Amino acid sequence: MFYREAGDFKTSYRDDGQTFPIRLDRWGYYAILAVAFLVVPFVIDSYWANAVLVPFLIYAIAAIGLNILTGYAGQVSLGTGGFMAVGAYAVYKLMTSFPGVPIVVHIVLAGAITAVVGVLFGLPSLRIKGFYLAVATLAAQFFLVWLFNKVPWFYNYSASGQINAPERTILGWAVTGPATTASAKYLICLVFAVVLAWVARNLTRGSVGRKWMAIRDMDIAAEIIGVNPLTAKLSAFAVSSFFVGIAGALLFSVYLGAAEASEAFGINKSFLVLFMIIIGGLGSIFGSFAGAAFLVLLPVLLKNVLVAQFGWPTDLAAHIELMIVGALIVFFLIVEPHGLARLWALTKEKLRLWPFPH
Amino acid sequence: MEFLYASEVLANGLMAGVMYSLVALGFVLIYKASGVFNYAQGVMALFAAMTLVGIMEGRVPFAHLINAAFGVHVSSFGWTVPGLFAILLTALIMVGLAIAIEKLVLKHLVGQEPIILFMATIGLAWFLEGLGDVMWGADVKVLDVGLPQGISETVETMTDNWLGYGFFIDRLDIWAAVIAAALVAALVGFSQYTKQGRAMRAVADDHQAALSVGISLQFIWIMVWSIAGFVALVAGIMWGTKSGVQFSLSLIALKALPVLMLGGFTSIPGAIVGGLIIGMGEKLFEYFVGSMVGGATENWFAYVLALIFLVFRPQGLFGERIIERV
Amino acid sequence: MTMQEGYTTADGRQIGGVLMDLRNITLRFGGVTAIKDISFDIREGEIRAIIGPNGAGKSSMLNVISGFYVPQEGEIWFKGYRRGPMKPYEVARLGIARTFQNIALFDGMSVLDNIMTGRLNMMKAPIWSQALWWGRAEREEVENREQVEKIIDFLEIQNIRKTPVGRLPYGLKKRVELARALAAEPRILLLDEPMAGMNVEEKEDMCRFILDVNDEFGTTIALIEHDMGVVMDLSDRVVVMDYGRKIGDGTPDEVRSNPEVISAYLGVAHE
Amino acid sequence: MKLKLATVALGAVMAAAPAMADLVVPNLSYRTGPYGANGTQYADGFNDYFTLLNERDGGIGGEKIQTPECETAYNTEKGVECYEATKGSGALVYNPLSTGITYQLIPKVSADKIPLYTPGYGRTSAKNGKVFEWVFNAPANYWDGASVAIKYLLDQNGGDLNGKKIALVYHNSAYGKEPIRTLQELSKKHGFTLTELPVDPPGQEQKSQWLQIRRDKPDYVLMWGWGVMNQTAIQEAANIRFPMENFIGTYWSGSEVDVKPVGAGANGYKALTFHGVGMDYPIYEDMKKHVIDPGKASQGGQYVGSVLYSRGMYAAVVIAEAIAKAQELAGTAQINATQLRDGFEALDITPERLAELGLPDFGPEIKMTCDNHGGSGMARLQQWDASAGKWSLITDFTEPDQEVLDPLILEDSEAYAKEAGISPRC
Repeated sequence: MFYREAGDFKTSYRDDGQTFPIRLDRWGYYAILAVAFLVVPFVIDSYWANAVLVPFLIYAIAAIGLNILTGYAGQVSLGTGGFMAVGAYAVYKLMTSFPGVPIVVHIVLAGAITAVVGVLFGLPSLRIKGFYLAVATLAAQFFLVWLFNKVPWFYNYSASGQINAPERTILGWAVTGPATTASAKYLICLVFAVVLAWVARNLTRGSVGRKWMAIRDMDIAAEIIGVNPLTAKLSAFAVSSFFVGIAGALLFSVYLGAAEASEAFGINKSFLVLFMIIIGGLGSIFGSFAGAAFLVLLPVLLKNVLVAQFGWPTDLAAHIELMIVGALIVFFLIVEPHGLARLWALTKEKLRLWPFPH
Repeated sequence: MEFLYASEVLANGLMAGVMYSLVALGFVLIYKASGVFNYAQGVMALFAAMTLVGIMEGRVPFAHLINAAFGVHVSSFGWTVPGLFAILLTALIMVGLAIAIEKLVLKHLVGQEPIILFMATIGLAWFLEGLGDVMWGADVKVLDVGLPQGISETVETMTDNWLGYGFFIDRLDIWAAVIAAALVAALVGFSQYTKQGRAMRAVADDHQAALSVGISLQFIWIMVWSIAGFVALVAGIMWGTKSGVQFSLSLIALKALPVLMLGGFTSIPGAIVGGLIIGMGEKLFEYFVGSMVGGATENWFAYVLALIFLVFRPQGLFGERIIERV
Repeated sequence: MTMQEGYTTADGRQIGGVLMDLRNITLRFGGVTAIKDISFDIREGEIRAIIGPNGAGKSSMLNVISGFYVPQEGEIWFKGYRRGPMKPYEVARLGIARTFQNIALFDGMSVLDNIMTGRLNMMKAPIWSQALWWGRAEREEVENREQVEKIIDFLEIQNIRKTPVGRLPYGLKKRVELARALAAEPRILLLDEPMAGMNVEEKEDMCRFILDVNDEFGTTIALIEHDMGVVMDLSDRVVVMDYGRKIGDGTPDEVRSNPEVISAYLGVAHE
Repeated sequence: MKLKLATVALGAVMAAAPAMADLVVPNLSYRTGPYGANGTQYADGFNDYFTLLNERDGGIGGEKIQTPECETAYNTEKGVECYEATKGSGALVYNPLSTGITYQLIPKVSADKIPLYTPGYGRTSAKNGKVFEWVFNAPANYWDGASVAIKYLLDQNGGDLNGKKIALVYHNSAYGKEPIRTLQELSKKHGFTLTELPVDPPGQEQKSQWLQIRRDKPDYVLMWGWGVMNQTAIQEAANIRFPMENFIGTYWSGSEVDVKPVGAGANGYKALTFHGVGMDYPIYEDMKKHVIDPGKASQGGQYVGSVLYSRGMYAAVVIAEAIAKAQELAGTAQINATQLRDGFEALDITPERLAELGLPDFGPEIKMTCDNHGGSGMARLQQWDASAGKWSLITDFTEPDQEVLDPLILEDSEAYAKEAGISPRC
């Protein structure tokens, strides 16, 4: 009854363009932020951090990145894993070459380096479209992983080719390396996720976002009304890769602590992140979070239910888990091809009209 | 001598290309008739091969699940089934699978965007992968339907006599080439000379028009998915014979993707020629350039080759030039 | 037409000098010649129509003007300068906006956002400013929104502002497309069959909008249309095409009395 | 109703913790994914040995052992999740059977002070206990294996490999690259030429590599493979009629799974191992009586006696002995992870002790100290007999060339110490 626009008048175009036009939404958003920043860090333990929240936040960043490219600019990419690897190896090289520089700077720089690589692999998108482009981005995936595996400079000539994150601190708190506490890991990822989500929201509601969506919806018409497809597509690749690179840098330095290109950044990563945005909702920042939450939580949930509650053998549980996740994906696509974000929007729309639906 | 080595690599590349084409063929069939980019094709090959081994060895399906649920120890019926008959049974199961996919998945996704359909097939791939493991177990299975393996001595002696250097060609590869050729011939014959085949082509050309002349789309879809299932079975037999039936078999789908890019998603000749080019190209590259850059280039080279090709010819090998309109 | 410095129309409007001059345009697709050696001009402030039977090459002509097709031969002069080979988006930035025969709106976006895309070329805030939604980006957004709201008011589509365009009926979509083109504040507005597929009432509305646009903003308009009656009422001068050739050019009255036009087009149309 | 569901869901996210009273040895196994076939057998052996101890002896020192299993699918992130899910339950030691997960866990176990036992895999330089306080990799590591293989070849050639050509076919990953440095050093020392042939995982396509081998005709081929790569390589070797007795795989390229699909062509193929194989050990009588026949075997005991089963069991044996040692040192049966580290560092599994356990001559003597976490590094070779369908041991335990390996281990571990800011102990 209170969830509506009526009585919530906008007096300027500035107000009208804001992210949460409905007051209740705004409050809900602030409440979630408050809990995330002020409550969770004090109650989080290392299981919740490492198994659930940290991967959720990192994948949410990657999903936002891919969503910018695929959901907003309409360019399907299967190279996410490769771009995450660029972020990871970039941050590793920066961390070990310039130990004095704050880690946050390294992570942002890693994102920037990934953006450059992303633009490079985005060039073919000017000629290649649709599935052909999707398959073409696999070239980036395989080539980048091969490169990081083959060129010893990238892994500082270590015997096995593994990279390890040394300890780095922010204001005296370790955020990478073994001594990092659960809440420090969580907080750094949270800060990045919140800031980047806000940036993504700003970009997508402004003129760059409109250019991307114009290219997505009808590229020829977009070009005729004055959108330069070159800059529009490449800026989408750059921004998307920036996000994905930061996700990769965090995944390696904060979450895993050690990584190897072919294992940690294989093609499965690319598919996983793509799934997140499809299930969450293409062209939706909220959907990126929802999809990441769904695909990070669901397997953990299923595993614990099947193994811990039902006491099934782990292999059987793992196989059935695959079947359930697969079936759920198909089910979701049938029920709501536009993802969790659309389901959420529909619920809100109903709520807005309640209790007088007509 | 260097030339002879190169020709040998080339010949083997062509043979490998045939194996890639075999997988790509399944993709093309489904894409042509239903516009679905079926990522599950690789898992279908794995599933088919697992089922074939399971039937041949008389394994009890879902043995592991039954054992876990009822605390019994079943594993085998204690009989074995001859290869040809088992292949027939497996083909029937693949038809059943096609019907199930149509009824449970495709029917509900009519008219969705291609990307949604594509994602659905990835979901399907996961499901099938889990199902295959639950049904038949995750162990490495030995598949022997009587296909010969190893160096073909005929080729070796022949080339040795002519050129002074015995070429290596795998007999399995030769068989694969023969079977692939037969399969393609059968497919062409089917689509040209049977009523169902013509209906299939009509659907591929124009869904609406085909519907309006009374062709049942559902039937066509079940049919192409069955045929793709059969192609997957053949591919599964070839790859399974080579290195055992196991999870990695499903990854051959990744080998077929660059073939599709090169040859086009809708062209059967494209799949074949594309496969040959990719097979040849990656082997030659690994042979000549690979050793200079540290090797193991095959995974990405195929993609980069296809990518470069597409940048210069976006319509693919056999596609028509695209004229854009507004 | 012999006047160099404009003319006065029947209803008393003053038309300016040549804004765009097309000289000896020839366009071929492979072996097919879509446009054969056509020349005509468009003057400042006038409503110029291109008519002709199906397949006459009208749409190709419009695509040449908007830079989507590059003609093999001929010259395009705009604002007194010869236009070199250009990408469509560069042409748009010169001040040429258009609508499309088969509606080319961005279906995934709201009406407001669609119209805002018309102003993309006026929004030049750097990407970091947009990312932080601070400074120039925010200012530009509000300023351009004000302009867009004027157009929304002008075309009377206030109540569908936030609706996704995919849900709109055909007639409204056409109007939104016009709004998007107008938002670009073009020197020349190209309309590709603006009234195709509309009922009488919608056609009347559209006619009124076209005339109002020309009148209030002084926008030069070039349009393609099938509906002969509408064209003759609306336009100041008409080019008639047939099989890629120009067979007539002049005021509606002149064209109506041109024997070649009558035999090639009107005769057929009135059978 | 919704709230109730949410609570159930929330509860399900938290793994159920086993009763705290027992000794907890988590089994981070993988029975799915590309290497599931290999992981299954290893996990079975690991589980069964502890089941045997529980059933026959009532556990270790009167304390029952729990082996909560967690599926990693050979995936590092799932491995981390499994580690976090199980470590709260008082986990004593981890054995993830994955080099990738091991690298992941090394910093974590160091912070959490839980031993990590990685026999025959993981980070080789962890042998240096001064740097890697919590990691143990006895009896043998990758570099030991490479050296033992070369020693065997020296032995075959009367001590001289000068001018011989050796090719290394390896899994193009951190794991596969492990032996390269060692082999390069050894090639300098012994004068053989080394050709490196990487195979991209999964490794079903190896035509170009094997055509090159056919052309170059190396005298020996060594392989560092895993999963489908093994079967394919052995098949291709058979195809080009490479003499199988000159083809030697590492520990992880020498199980039944790898050779069986190739059939008769695989006959004579050799592989490294660091333990015995087959059913001819007294322990299997107990195993049959207490575990298999009562139906308590993991997966019904279908892989008992296989190479990977034996390896899993062997890992369990070493862990169990370390636990016993730790109990002895701590004077309590209820040991914690730190006490188990002391147990590992004082571990001495003599041949007599092995015989007592019902595994005479099954493994080399394992003696670990504060600075040596890798034991003697001894390994041996086994050969596949295709017609009998079994592996047989063809050499005794051989010591690797420590002269070459020690400096390499020192170099790598010191680099890590520097990177991670560890000051050496002991």
